[in-house]
Amino acid sequence: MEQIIVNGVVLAANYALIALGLTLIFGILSFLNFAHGQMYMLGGFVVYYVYAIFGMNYFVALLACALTLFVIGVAFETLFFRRVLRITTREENSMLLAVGTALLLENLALTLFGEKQRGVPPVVTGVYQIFGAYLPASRLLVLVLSALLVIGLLLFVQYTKPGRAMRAVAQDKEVTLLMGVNVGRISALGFGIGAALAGLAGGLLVTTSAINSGIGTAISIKAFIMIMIGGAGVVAGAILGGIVLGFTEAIGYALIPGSVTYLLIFVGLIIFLIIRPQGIMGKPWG
Amino acid sequence: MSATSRLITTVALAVGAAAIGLAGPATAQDNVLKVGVLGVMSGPAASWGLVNRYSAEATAQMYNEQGGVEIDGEKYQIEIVSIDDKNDPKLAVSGAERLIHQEGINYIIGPNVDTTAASIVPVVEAGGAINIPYAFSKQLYTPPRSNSVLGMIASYQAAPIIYEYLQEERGAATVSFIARNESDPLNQRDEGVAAAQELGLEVVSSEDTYEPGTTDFFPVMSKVVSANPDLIVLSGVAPADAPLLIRTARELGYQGILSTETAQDIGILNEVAGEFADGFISVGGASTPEIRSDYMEEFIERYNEVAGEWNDEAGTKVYALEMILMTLQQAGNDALENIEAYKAAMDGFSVKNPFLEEDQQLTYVGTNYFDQKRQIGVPMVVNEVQGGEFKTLFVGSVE
Amino acid sequence: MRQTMPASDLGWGQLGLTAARLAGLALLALVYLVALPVWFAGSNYILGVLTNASILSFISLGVWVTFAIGRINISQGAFALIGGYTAAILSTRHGVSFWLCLPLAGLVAAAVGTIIGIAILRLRGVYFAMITLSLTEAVRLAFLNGGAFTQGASGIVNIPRPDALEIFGLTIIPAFRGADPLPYYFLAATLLILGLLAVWRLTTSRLGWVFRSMRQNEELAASIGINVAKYRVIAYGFSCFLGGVGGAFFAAFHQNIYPATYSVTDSVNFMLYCFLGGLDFVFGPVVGAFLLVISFELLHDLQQYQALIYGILMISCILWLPNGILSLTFRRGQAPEGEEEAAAPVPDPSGKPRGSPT
Amino acid sequence: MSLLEVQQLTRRFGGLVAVNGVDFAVNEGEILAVIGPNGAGKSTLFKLITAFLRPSSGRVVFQGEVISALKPHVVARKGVVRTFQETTIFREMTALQNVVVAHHLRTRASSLGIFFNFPTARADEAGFRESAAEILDYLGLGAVKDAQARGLPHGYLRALGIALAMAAEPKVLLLDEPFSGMNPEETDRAVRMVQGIRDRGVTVLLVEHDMSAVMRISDRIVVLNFGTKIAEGTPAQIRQNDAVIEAYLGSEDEAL
Repeated sequence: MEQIIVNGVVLAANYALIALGLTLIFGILSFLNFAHGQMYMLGGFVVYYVYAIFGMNYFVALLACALTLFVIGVAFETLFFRRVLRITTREENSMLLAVGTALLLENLALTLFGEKQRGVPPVVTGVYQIFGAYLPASRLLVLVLSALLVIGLLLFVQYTKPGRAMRAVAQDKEVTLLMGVNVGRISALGFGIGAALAGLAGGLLVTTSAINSGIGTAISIKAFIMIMIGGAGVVAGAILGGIVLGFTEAIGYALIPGSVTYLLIFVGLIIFLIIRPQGIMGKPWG
Repeated sequence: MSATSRLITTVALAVGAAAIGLAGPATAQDNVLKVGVLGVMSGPAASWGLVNRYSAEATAQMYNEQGGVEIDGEKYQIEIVSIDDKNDPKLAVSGAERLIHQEGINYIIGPNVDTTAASIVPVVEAGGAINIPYAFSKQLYTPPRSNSVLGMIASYQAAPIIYEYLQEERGAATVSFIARNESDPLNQRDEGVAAAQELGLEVVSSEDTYEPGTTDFFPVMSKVVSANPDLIVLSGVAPADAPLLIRTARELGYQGILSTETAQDIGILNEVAGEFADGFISVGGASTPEIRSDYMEEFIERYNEVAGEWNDEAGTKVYALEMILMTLQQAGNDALENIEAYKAAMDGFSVKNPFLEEDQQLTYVGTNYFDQKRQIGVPMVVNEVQGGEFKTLFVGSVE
Repeated sequence: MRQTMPASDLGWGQLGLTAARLAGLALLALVYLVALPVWFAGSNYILGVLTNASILSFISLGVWVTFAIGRINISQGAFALIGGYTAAILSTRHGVSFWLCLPLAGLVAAAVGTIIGIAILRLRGVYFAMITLSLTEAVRLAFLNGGAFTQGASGIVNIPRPDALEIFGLTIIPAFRGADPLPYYFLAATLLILGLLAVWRLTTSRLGWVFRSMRQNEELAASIGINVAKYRVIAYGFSCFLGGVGGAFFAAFHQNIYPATYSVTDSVNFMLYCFLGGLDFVFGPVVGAFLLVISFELLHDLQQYQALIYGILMISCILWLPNGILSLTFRRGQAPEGEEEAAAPVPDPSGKPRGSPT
Repeated sequence: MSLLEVQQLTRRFGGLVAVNGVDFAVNEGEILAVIGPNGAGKSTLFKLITAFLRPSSGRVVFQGEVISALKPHVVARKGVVRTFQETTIFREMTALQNVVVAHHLRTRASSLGIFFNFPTARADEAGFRESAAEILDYLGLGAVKDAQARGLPHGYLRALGIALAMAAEPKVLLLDEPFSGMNPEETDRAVRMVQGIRDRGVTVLLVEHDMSAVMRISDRIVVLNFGTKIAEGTPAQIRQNDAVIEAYLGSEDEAL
């Protein structure tokens, strides 16, 4: 029982972190970033090379990973996303761009990094026991760092100028334009931060779960589930979604046959969305 | 010109042009022996197909530098044509047709999973080709099927032997199974469960599975470990997941034995699981240091040049091309075009295993399982990880 | 071409069958049904690829129809899987003829789709996309856990090839033998042409215009008395029917079906074909599917760079032609189905610059 | 006798009450205007009557039948048809196509009939095309019927919106702010248009901001403020009504 709770907490933190970047981008650009999982994967590889291969400090690696993905995100927004949105006749077409990018990044990674699974030596070692439940230091570290990131982002969007601008853009582009905010810059910034968060998720989880160039799609799907539960485009919703999925999985695996668990999760999700299309805290129709 | 007519011509031109472009190269010229590799070379399972390809390319290079493979006194340069099927039956079928009909290839290595392997059966039969799948489904190899040759030890062959060893040597009495929630691993789990019950092991749990792309195995492993069995079997585990499962189990305080019936990679095990991997039991090919021959050493070097880095999965996959070539040498050069000659040669085929130090015969096996010799007699090398290296526990074999 | 039509023409005839267009299509059909098979008669491979492309187009046509009502549909893989299993179970266990399985598979898929559709079609935009994506996963897992009925992980193998189609003792279609690809090619081609005609008719008839009106503004459509819910379900059910039939074809073509035969990736691909061809053109999914399938095959020679180049090609396609390859064939600023704005400048009643409220 | 009755209609959004126990009746063949300052609950009332919103309590009765629980398209079929504020039309169609699609309610052919283009379907289409052309001409859109709707100037779009509603053969036509954002000439044209529609035997219920226009065309006026009805009567009566004057002076814009 204790173990289930601990598992749930750790999982919830991981998942919230995975969903964060996706929901941020969706909130600001109402663009579903299919390449989210691939960005997660890239983040993992950056940490793998900087930390495991070049043997630098883990936190340096995390920083490098955040910066790399931030640049990728900004570049994507300015070079690809804007262009397509400008010349497209139907906004659905942005979905095509999303899928195309995911495919490109994945194949790029396969060519650059190869097909092998990659993991990094543990940053911290040892296993703690809390009320009879096992909690390895490595997972505790991930837990703490994700929690910090989540809080950090919440503070950022609440209290900083660009953060508030992002919230404004998410609420209503036109009005924000009138308010004289440079929506273009905010969008780019938002995309960059979203990508960086995806990368950081990968960079953190590579220490406990390793990565390979093909892991992206599976991650994206998980992230989609979570933002759908929590309500797309709402940062708090993503965290909530992560908590819900994390505990459902932890409890499900503990009580029912594994193969049925995810079937039930998906069926549950569908029914939930039918009843409440905007998720727990989302605004209708995104 | 009206919009629609323009549209129609565009479509027509596009299709026509592309289709003609497909016509591709002519069929095999003389003194070149083309061998196909068909498998998944992208996506999460990319390593399965890529290792097949790199192994084949490495072996081919080694032969070609000797002037090619000699069959009936004539030397043939070996050319490897590989195709990525993305584990998609549609692509596997067109891939097989391309290899057989465009490239004029009669010998194909792969594919990697039941879905694709089953889908190309009609194609290889109609096209008169032999293929060497790395999928375990028995239907592929039992009559009326006769064109597919299992390339490695199947889980249902390794399982009983490994379990029996653990039962007798390590006193394992209770066992739990955990599998990835996909066709091949689930089938292998079911076969493992059957084997365990056969041996009178108590199966504690077998219902636990995990999804592809799981980032945290704690929840599912917690359940498995909580029953504290003597042995936990990772059924059909991908090299990608094995180290994570091992590490998780140990971190949850599991003290018992962990084993699998599939080939693993020591590099990944060390990278991800570190010292936790110690005592992990898996099936290897010819790659474990203390049994490999100089020829195998040479192959490993070559493989590293081709692939950039060694992968122990190649330890079992090294056999496919070598086997094809050696069988062709015995069957004679009419087997190049006519696989019946090849099939005929399979029954009596026997040579010294070039990859092993000790003197051991390499033959086609599988009669006990498929009622015909439709499996490469890869020695079943059972390893245990010790201090970041595979140590051979024992070498078994399949009849 | 609109200029050549009487001013009162609705332009609904755009894809209707006028003589000139009929000729063009006949030519295309001729190339497709006669020239290609004759040209490549020797090559199982090319015929196989064309067969794949044809049925993939056929399945994607359904997705295209759901795009017509303004829904991004990522569930088509699920219905291909349902169709495939229907055919597999009927033929292997109850010895039902393939020629009966084919439509039945479509109907079962359509029935399931209709029931689910009633519930989920209220969702729009990304939310609908996501719920359909979840549906694909749910259906896959359901078949994986289906126990004896679906034979779970071991899938259903040795599905019989299409048998002879006989009516009153006389053989309409001989049984398919061996892996001879020609019969499959012709079956696929016929299906695609029928599918195209159906979708074509659907979109050019007033139903198509009802769909279009719903895509452009569901509230307005409801306000003029269109039963939006009903037509949404019709469109989705139709889409699922195509998916089911396609799945049944592949089941018989590959003679096996596994839960993994169609995954999210397939559902996404069906959607991609529509996008790449162009959402505004009935031919969109066909062009998209043929181009993607064939270009992937052509790139085999690039070996390890195949996947990469494939990705780069796709991205550049998206960047230069986000409205689909077929948008090339129409001038900029043209509306769906290639209608053109009236040549005559519009007199402004207030004599003031456009859209300047006082 | 009254064709449409609004009875004790109330709609709450969370805490605030947008429409509060509103009562009034629309008589056959009249032009009734509902006016009120911003946020008086006009649009909510409008949505409630056409069943685009469900009332929290109270009901809407049309020809002795409760319609507030039905689906919007059913209400339209019964003959209560609305237009939308501003320029809500099918942008990717020509004006003519817009109106022909709007004839949907008159369809006699079944979906299959339409699919296989049976004679009934062809007859429908021919008929729709004729009547659509007629409606467009009547509303002065004849010249632009083959133009893409999205390209039409503002004044025309409003008229096209009304044409769409007319195509549905309404018994009661609800116009949502038909005169907003129009200059005097445009307003004159619009006023004549609405009167013409009434003369064709269509009862008109309009929600409007622009007092001058309302005063000119309405037979009766209902005034809302903060969701409650504060006055009802002829334009003359309303002009004298203190509560109304109070409400409007209290609110910034409209002067009488």
